[in-house]
Amino acid sequence: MKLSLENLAVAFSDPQGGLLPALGPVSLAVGEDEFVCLIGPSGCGKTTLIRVLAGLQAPTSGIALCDGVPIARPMRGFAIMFQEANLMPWRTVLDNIALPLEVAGVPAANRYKTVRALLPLLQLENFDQAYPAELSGGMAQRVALGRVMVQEPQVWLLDEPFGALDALTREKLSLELLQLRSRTTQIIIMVTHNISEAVLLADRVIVLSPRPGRLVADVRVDLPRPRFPEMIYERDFLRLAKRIRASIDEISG
Amino acid sequence: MKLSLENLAVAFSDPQGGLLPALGPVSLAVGEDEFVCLIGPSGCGKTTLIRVLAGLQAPTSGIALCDGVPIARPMRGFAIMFQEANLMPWRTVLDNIALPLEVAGVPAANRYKTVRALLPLLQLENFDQAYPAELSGGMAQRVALGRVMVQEPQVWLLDEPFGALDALTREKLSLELLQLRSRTTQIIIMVTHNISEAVLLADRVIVLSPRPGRLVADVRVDLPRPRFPEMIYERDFLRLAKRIRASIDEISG
Amino acid sequence: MQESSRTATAKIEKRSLSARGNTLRRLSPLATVLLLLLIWLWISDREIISPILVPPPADVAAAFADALADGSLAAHSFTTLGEMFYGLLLGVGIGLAIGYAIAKAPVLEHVLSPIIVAFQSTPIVAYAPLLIIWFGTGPASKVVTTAVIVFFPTLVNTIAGVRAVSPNLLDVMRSLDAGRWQIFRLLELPAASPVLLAGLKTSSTLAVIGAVVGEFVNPQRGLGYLVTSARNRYDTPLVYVSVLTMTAIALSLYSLVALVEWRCLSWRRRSLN
Amino acid sequence: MQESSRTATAKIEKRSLSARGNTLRRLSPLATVLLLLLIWLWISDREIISPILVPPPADVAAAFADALADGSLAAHSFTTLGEMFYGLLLGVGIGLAIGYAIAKAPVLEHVLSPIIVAFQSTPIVAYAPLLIIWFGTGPASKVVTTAVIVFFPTLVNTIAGVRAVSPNLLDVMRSLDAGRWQIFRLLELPAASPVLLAGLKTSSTLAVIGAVVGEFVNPQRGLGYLVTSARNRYDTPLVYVSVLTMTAIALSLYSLVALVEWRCLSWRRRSLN
Amino acid sequence: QSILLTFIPNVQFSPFYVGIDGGYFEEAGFNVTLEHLQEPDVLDLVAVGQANFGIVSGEQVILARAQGRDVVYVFEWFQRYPVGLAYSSALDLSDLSDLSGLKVGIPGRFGASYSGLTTLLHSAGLTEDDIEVVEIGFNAPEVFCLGEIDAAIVYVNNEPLQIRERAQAGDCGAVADVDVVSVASQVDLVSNGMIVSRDLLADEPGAARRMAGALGAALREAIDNPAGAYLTSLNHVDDLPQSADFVAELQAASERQRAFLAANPDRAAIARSRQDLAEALAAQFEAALLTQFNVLLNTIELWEADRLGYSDLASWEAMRETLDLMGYLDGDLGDLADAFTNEFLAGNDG
Ligand SMILES: Nc1ncnc2c1ncn2[C@@H]1O[C@H](COP(=O)(O)OP(=O)(O)OP(=O)(O)O)[C@@H](O)[C@H]1O
Ligand SMILES: Nc1ncnc2c1ncn2[C@@H]1O[C@H](COP(=O)(O)OP(=O)(O)OP(=O)(O)O)[C@@H](O)[C@H]1O
Ligand SMILES: [Mg+2]
Ligand SMILES: [Mg+2]
Repeated sequence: MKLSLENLAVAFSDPQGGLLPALGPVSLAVGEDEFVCLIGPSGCGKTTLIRVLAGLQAPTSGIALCDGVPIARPMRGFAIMFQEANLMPWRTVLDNIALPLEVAGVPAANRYKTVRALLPLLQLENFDQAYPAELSGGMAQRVALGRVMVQEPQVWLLDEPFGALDALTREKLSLELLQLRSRTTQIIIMVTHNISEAVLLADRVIVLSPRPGRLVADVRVDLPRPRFPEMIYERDFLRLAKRIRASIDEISG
Repeated sequence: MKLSLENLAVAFSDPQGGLLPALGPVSLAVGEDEFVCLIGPSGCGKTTLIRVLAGLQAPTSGIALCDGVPIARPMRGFAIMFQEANLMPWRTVLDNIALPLEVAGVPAANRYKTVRALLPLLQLENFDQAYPAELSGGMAQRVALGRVMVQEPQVWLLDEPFGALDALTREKLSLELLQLRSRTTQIIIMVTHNISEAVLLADRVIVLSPRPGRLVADVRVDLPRPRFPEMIYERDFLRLAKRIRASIDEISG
Repeated sequence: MQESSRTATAKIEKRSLSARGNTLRRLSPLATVLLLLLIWLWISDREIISPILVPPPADVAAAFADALADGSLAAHSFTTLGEMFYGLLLGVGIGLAIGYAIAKAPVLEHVLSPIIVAFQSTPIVAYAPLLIIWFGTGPASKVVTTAVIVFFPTLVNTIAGVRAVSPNLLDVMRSLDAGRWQIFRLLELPAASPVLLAGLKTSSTLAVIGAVVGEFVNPQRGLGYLVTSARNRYDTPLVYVSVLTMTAIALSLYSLVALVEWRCLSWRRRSLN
Repeated sequence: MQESSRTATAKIEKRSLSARGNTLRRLSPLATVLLLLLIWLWISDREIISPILVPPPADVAAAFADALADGSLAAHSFTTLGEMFYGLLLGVGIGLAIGYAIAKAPVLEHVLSPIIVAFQSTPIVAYAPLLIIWFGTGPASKVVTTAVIVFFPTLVNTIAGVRAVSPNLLDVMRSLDAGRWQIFRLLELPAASPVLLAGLKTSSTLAVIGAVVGEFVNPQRGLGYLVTSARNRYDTPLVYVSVLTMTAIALSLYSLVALVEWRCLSWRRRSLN
Repeated sequence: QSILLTFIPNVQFSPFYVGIDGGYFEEAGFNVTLEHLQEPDVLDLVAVGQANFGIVSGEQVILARAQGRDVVYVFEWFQRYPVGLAYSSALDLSDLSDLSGLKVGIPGRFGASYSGLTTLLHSAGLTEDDIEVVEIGFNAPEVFCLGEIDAAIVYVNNEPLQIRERAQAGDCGAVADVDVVSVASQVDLVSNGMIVSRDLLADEPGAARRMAGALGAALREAIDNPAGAYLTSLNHVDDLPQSADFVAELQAASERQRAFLAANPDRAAIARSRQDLAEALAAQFEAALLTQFNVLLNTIELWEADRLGYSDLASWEAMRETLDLMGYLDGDLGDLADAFTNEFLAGNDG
């Protein structure tokens, strides 16, 4: 599977009744097996970009393609993790994670088995019967991550998936993500504000300008795989991180 | 103003009908003018602690005091910024930030003047008439921060205030916070997952254990003030950061 | 490729056409009324239903002109409108107050529900004599009838609306040390307004029924009286005139609530865009 | 210091007492009924209101026993219950369907509201002959009367409930490529259920009125007939018996909805604790 | 075949129950079911051919004909107008003009009650402005007994009984007994009877005759044997007061009456037999058990005539005059003689 954006731009009607350019135009091609991290200032259109790829937002101009087919609605094999947890308050943790399976028609016994196998990884073992209102912010985020994992998607669209997590949990889950990915070919597009995290995880780090977000830097991360947290002290790592930081500093003039 | 926690513990009824210890027991004293950062794994009770101090959550045992008076309900001079933005969807950005002033009975003209003066700082200049649904995640968080700032509180209770912000905006706003504070005496208690941020900002960094959160480390940050982002490359800074990181690694064994 | 850009273009166009859309929206109820009129014309022209039961529109128009000219329609309408107005005021007011109390203190629901449901479900004929004795034969008894029927939808929707207010936002208000009234005005009222307004829609159309039923039981004047008396004189066109007047009143009230809704929920419309 | 720990203790106690609280909750409606009975006894004992209007409870109990013994009360009640059941089925079913359609396509509201409001606000006397021609003099015409009155609250609350569904959660469902029916079943129904159930509460108590009014227009049997007949014979105790039976039916229906609500919203109760 | 009646199943409809159970309708070729509707609905449904037969009051026929409903009144069931004015016996109303200044309760300004009041006032040389009209719905006994009104327009066969019962039980305030002045005692107004549509007369001329004959015979039986009629009504009216003793007594009385009738007694003797029965029962049973039976007896007085079903033009004209007074007649009534016919009554063959 390959994704490509061609002069993609999104504008919203702004409070004054005019048009607010929110994103782009952006052109970008993402290959078969790439892990792409998106970095950019708040409000630059990262979420908007992710939503276009998820088929939830129609572009104002330009186009998003998946294997040459325009993305006009949610596509098979894509899964999105929203910036907010967006859990259903009337469903338990178990049922929230199992939701995609239920929609796909998986019988109850099977889907609960699948989800329960996932809980230790998400560190939610004893909370399968808890309701979202009984969770901490980070726990809710992990449930949302579980809801994506359970779909075993080919394209992961992750909007700040670890934003509410502490450093340790964050590392653990991102390494888990790398492992999952090493087993099958998957595209991952992930928004993050953490440069180290981006360099540690990604094959490419894309830096966007302030609103409307345009492509400012497209940094290829050529560190060897598998990667480990200890790498952040290595020279190459620091060089890449600094380069990215530099391009961020640049755009904000 | 001084805050102190004495053997404070909070438990919730858990899904199985038993009790889930969420926090503590914790004992802690915060002086007149301290900036305290709370660090701890996801679900360890940081939010719960903040809510107890805000008078929104009754402790199960122990007590929280403000100048020796038990905190049983929201106190004057305290302002809390929740982990979620918690904006009113039917109010514009302007009106959301102005809400505390409206509750306090400030006339409309005055409160809008105050809020408008705050908008550039929050980088929300052109969004005063936008509704929350039209904001990005980071923008919503900044509105919530504005809602606290406008109260000019003596005690700031901030639950991951910069979680959804990019590194640059984050730095800018936290420095702004330091400046504000240098002018009057204020207590700030702030939850963060970012160790550098904690060291850069705080007088003390408190590390909590996994649930139920207990005090694991209470690190005094004796770096000189005023502080600048460049300090993160200094020896003393790195030493403190490492120490905190070590105590975090320790608890998760 | 074409498909997606079409979607995009459609979206932009939709926005620029919103002015025209508004006009259309405003005209569509008129279109419906016109369509109904045409169906009516057709039915009575072909005598699909006997003109004894469904008189031709022209006859009804003539009866309408007469009733307007001699001022009787206006007089009866004013009577009914007055009963409705006070009935709504009373019923909706009490419904809001009790509903709010119940939402805040759920025990009350268990204590009060037998009384409330009894009130709601007892057909008025059963207590008509009590009504006449307590409230006289004047408009008061009709006001009470209206209030009783209008009260319930307001009540249950107030309960549902206020209970659904986000606890997170309630925490925000509490942290600001807001008083009860402020919490109500700044949070609960706007948050519950979609549900409250739905209750008000039901209440406002039931108000017409309430007043008219009151007038059936104890007919003196008003549109309910006019229907009964026209029906008893086999003046079907006049029956139609009074029923259509009731419908017009109900529709106006409903539209009024819909207008308030439109205003109150402008934020939601814009957010959903 | 004491204050805060008292709060804490209270909170813990509340939890351990929840079983007792449940029993209390269940008993409180009974307590209310008992209280009403006492007031009634007192009124009729002191003859504060003439026994002509408010007969003593003993007389009503005797009339109740008689009506039970000869099976007439049961027979009339079953007739009315049957009409209510089918009326509710029809009215609530159509209300849900049209309400859902309107919530999803707001233009429909403008197109349909004149028809719907007209239906709701037209007093049944005006179209009684048509009703009888189309639906006969059997129970069908009463079912239709019931359906008409029950339809509206369901409709407006369905619209309000479905429209208030969080667009974020709708995005979640859309991203999962869920079908219309899945979105309805897994998201819209549970999200809208508090408001839907409020509508159902109104509908279920109005159903009694609908059936009884239908029986007034075309009385053959049923509780509406029983009231009229008792009224005509000035058999006030029997009037009370039939009215109290109606109330009991309405209360049962209401309780049924409240029970469903209690089950459906258990998550909210636990979340709020 | 439906016969549309007004009101609700009630002992007052016993002739129809006798007609069904006694096989009169069947003999005439009708399989009858009874439906109860509001009076205007009855009339309209007959007018549009939805049902063949309906029972309405004469004034409705006049009003409806003025509005283009071509129905014909073929059988006058109530020979006497059932409305009257009830007042406390303490009040002296020997001259009706003494009504002036009193508070009179009336269900509403419509229907038979209003026609009745208008006629009474007119015959006393008064108008509505001379009295205080209070609209009380169908709540006369309550409102009257609570002393809110001085007199009430009532159905003479029913409400006075209820009020009297209460008065005698001391439940009626200061009122010890009531007197009634009936409209019929002042003016002969056309009352309830059977209607058919003009179309039916054209399409099936025999139907009206057969129906009128059957109804006449059933009515006669009900008048002559009230005990039997009451027993028959028990099969049709769900909640008529009854007890085993009472039913047994009525059965015995009905048998006795049958034997008595076999001897072809004259009408005066039959009337006396009813009186005797009433007195015998009153001595034997409590009042509550007897009210509906007494309603039946009272109603029979309103039915009784030498020629059942016959209505004369004068009573129609009197009714028209009343409606005119009320300002109800604005349509084109046409010839009043078209409104009714006696040609289908037994003894009018050909
Ligand atoms: N539904 C909407 N209506 C109007 N404007 C919108 C809407 N959604 C987003 N915007 C605007 O588009 C711009 C980009 O928003 P977006 O959510 O994509 O930013 P982001 O890069 O994800 O920011 P953040 O890091 O803060 O989440 C913002 O200025 C925002 O105000
Ligand atoms: N209302 C509640 N009912 C039941 N349990 C709760 C409730 N609120 C919090 N908890 C539990 O209390 C524990 C601590 O929650 P808290 O929100 O304080 O964590 P936190 O330290 O803020 O975590 P995070 O960093 O993920 O936000 C969690 O295990 C959570 O499940
Ligand atoms: Mg975003
Ligand atoms: Mg938290």
